[in-house]
Amino acid sequence: MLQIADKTFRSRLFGGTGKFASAQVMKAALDASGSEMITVALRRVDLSNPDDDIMANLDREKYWFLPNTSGARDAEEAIRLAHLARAVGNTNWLKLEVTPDPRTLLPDPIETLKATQLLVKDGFIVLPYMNADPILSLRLQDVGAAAVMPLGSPIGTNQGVLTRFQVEIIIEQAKVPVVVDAGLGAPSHAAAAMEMGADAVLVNTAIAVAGDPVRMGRAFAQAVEAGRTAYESGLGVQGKKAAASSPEVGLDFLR
Amino acid sequence: MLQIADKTFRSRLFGGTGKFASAQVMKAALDASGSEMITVALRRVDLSNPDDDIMANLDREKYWFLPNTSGARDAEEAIRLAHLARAVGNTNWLKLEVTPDPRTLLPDPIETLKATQLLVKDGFIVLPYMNADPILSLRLQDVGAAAVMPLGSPIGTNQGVLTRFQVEIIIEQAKVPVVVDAGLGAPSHAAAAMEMGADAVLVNTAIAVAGDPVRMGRAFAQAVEAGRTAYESGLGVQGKKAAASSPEVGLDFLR
Amino acid sequence: MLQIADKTFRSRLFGGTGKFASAQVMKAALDASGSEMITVALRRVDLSNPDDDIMANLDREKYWFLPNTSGARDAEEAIRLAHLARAVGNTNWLKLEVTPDPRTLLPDPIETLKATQLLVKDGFIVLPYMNADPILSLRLQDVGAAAVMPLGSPIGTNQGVLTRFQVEIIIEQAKVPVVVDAGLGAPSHAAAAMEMGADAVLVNTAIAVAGDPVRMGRAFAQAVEAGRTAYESGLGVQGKKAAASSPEVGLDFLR
Amino acid sequence: MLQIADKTFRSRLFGGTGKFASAQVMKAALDASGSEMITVALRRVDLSNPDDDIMANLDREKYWFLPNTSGARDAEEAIRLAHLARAVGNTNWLKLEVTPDPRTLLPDPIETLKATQLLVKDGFIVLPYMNADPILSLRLQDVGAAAVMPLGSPIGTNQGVLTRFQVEIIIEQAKVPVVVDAGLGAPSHAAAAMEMGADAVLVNTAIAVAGDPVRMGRAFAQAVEAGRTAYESGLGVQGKKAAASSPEVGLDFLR
Amino acid sequence: MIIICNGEEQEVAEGCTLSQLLDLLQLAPDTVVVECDKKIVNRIDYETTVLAEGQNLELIRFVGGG
Amino acid sequence: MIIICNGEEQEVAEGCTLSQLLDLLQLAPDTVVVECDKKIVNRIDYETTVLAEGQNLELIRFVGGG
Amino acid sequence: MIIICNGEEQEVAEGCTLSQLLDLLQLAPDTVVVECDKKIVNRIDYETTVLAEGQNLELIRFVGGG
Amino acid sequence: MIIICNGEEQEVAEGCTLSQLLDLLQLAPDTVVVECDKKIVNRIDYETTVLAEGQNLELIRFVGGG
Repeated sequence: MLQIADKTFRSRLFGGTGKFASAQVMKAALDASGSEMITVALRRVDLSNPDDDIMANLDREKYWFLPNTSGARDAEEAIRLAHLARAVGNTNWLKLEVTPDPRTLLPDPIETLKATQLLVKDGFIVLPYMNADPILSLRLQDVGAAAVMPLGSPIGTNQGVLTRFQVEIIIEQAKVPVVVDAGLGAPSHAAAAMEMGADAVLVNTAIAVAGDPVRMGRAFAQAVEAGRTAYESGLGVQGKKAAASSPEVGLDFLR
Repeated sequence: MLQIADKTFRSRLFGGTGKFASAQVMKAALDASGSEMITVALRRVDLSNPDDDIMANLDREKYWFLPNTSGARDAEEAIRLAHLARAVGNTNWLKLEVTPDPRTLLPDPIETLKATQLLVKDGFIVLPYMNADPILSLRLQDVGAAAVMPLGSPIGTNQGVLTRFQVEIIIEQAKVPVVVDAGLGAPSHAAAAMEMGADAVLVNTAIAVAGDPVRMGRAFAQAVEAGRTAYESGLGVQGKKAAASSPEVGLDFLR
Repeated sequence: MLQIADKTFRSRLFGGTGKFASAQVMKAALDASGSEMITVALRRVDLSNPDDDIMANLDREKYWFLPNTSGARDAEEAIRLAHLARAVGNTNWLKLEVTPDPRTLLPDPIETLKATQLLVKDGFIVLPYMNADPILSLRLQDVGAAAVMPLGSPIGTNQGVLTRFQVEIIIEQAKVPVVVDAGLGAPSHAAAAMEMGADAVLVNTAIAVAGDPVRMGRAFAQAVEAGRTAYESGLGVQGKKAAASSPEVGLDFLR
Repeated sequence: MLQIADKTFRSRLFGGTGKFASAQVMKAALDASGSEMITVALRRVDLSNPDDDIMANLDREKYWFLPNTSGARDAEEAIRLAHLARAVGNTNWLKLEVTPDPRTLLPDPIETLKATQLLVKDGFIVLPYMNADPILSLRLQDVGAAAVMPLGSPIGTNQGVLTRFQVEIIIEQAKVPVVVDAGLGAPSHAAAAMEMGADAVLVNTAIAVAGDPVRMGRAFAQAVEAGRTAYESGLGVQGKKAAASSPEVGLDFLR
Repeated sequence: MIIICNGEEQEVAEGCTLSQLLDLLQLAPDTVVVECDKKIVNRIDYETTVLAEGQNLELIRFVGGG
Repeated sequence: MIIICNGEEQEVAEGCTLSQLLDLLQLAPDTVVVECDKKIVNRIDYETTVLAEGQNLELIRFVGGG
Repeated sequence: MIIICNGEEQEVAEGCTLSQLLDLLQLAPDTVVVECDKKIVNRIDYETTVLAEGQNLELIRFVGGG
Repeated sequence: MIIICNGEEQEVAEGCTLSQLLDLLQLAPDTVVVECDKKIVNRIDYETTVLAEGQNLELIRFVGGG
């Protein structure tokens, strides 16, 4: 079982709630994915559409909410969003996102560390979204991050784990859970991250924009389990030299 | 459901029976893998050990046997093994392997096409193991191969699908099922092959030599299902440009 | 120096003559590339444009012509083109191309081996274009191919050496020169092929369609020399563990 | 010509001076590499070997010295080394390295930014070695870095540019020169970095530990020129679909 | 009187409380958080918080995000 | 008399049949195939196939393979 | 009379030789190869090869290719 | 008297200057930098810098590095 802070999770697949065609599709896809922790964002209420409320659609007994600070461009904006999240959601859990550049949506290492430090002091359970930077990962865990969330590739690109060597180092050195986030575009990408030893993965776009989000949610669930099981079961080593899978003896009669 | 020749299979994972530590482990791992079709090789009986008989360990009602011609170095040797397989196994199904070079165990395109042609005429259901050669694949299907089995990487290397671009073309052009064989070393490799549109994969070494072959068999089963489901559900396109998963509106209050 | 059949070449970059914007650009680019061997194709004379003659533009003292059989879909068509090439060019050198499928322009292993065998018997110096198939490579050299030309990726795609593991095996086993052909889209691709131990590379599209074909020709020339020199000079091994390039001693004063 | 701060360089290959078997080999290899800027480290004088002095071996008219702060684990240690470098070398140029973890020798984003800011204020020309972090790159240029030096892969691993997508973004956004540093193990790696649009590369281990460092130095020089020329000449686009390099017309007679 | 609600002018009655505003806007109090002139208002104070001319309110809630 | 069985000499009685040999070797007939001087013997003929001096038998069966 | 030249009809005079045809078409003999009814004609025979009604000629040369 | 030089004890004469020490150690002044008790000494002051009992000197120079 995965443990983050004082909570344990059976599922190692965290779900995002953005980009779904409808609340119905979102609910069914999250259900199929088996996710127990899901991210949500904070935005102004649409006053012309007061009933558009995600909390009305999701059972908080079933899903542990992980509010994110998406949209924050520096530590100050992120901290403001953190307090709003705590007030509306009655939760001190937070996926910290500080992305100053809307072109790349890549995280700012300096502001992310600064905000993590302050929010941890303020009692938040902070899971920072970060570039796949092994040294930054050590520093974030030193200031009290409950987990680290290195990116596989830029948000929404579906390119998979392009940061393989860095993520391998992060996992090897981590004392807190490592959750690979962003860019996982196919179940094989999620399985590969888990085989590397990641503790969990977060997937949103790849499920939400799939032709059939519900079946894709299920596919990711299976792939994450497969990857984790493989990691625990001990994968064979890769080599360059061929090695027969059938016996090499008992063939004399052929020659 | 996967159909090859006149048979249908629920599972798209074919299992190999080589390299297992014991018959007990093999049985449990194949069971966990959910495989319905399994490969076997032909060798001289070990007269000092007459009870060492794989058929005694495997229920042929449960597993469809696919004898291979491993060890054959040319068409003639392969055809001789094919007839022995038919006699001992009462089956006309055959995984055709013609590998002249024991250093690489790579298949011979010329002898493989020749043997396929002759064996099909002789009433065999032939599934040839082949290099990932799209033109050869077209020719094999033209002479009546029931499926084609392009390699991902050399046998036993666990390197995954190094032949991606060729396999993609083979799948796009194939009129018979495409079974990716050889080199699949992790569930993520199998899932990736299925996401590309492969009809099935064959895995032996990666399961047999795993730390825990039984759990690894289960992991591959899940990964193959995940990859197939993802293929059928429509994967999102890969891009280089980041795209937010949280809404871009409703943030004015932050600035 | 590179030797093929009875000829030696200083340059290990072979040039193609297709797709250039003009004869002038072609001449200047080939000149900049330092190529000593160049490929040409055979086509009907354009009767409305009788002066459009590549041989008028290229000094055959300077460039060794390697006529190709592009367009041939089987051995018979290739052999017909071979005889036409010999008659028009007074040369028995031939780049054998047999590509039955215009969608992929990938070579046919069966027809390529057949045509090589017949043309070698007929006195041709045959350099067959082939899929990166190590076993086929052994068979082609056995029937007398003067060199083998495995593809890096499909013609004109500029994707580089996607067939790395196969080409590495081909080079390791080859008794004749290995010329990596097709798909080399950048100087770094050509350098990588040479670093693997290829004896030469053939480049056409990447130079002909470059923004500045003349400078690109020069760039490929340098990259091929760089890659060859690196191969001969002994590249350092790749590792995963970091190793300092500055001394680890003499720092006590810092701590 | 490459310009950094107020200096221009003809060569876009920067050389390292560590790990060479002898001063003679180093001199000859640097000479062959055509490097105009070379890195040096700072260490205690070996009192038992007072004549062991790199400055006696290198002509400072010919080579622009770029002292590094290798060994520094935080900003404070780096700044101390910077002042020692300025005093001994009469130069305010500095390759800033802050690597707290000797296991990975990866740079610390926080301390690197802090030290850059302070050293720039203090009149240094700072070229920081950094993880391939696009946001950090923007911040370093904002505080006055004269260039940024993102890593391709960990120091001394010869793995090439594993950080491709990040380096592409860094180059696209940079207002100062981008010098790809660390992990470039072969000329093809250096050429690839230059083709991406890097302004220069720094190579040490791959040349110093080569079988023949002098020829390898020359090979890197050619590869860097090739890559830069290709970048300036406009590389063809990569595609998946094959495109013939020989004409598709004029073949009717064959069919 | 006029207040600013999520960036737009909103007409409310004199003495209108925050909870009355939420009723007016048909918003369930426990699904939103309210910032009044940049300060978060505790839910328990909605009843007793009387709005004043020109106050700047932000009504924020959870939406789908990754 | 002596026959060659999987490459090794095997002593068998005069008039020994193939099925008797399989009994002797403790091999279940339906798990092996027998090549006699390179020709496959049908199972139904095991009873009636009498072995002769110097014959070359190959007894083949399925083993684990990939 | 009419011959077929690279797939198109070509009017030539009775008794026209291959070298005369090449002159007519402004083609340097040493830059082309000629197939006459699928058989390659040697250059030395161009002078003496007299064309006949309905013959099928292919004139082939080198062009740019990869 | 005894000073500490790059971490090791060094016997020098009373009144010994920094430039005399460098001579003693056979070090060309312009190839090293000297830290005396953590403060960098300017080259122009080498002549006039008289060493004192127990001072901690660091003599640093450039070495090969990447």
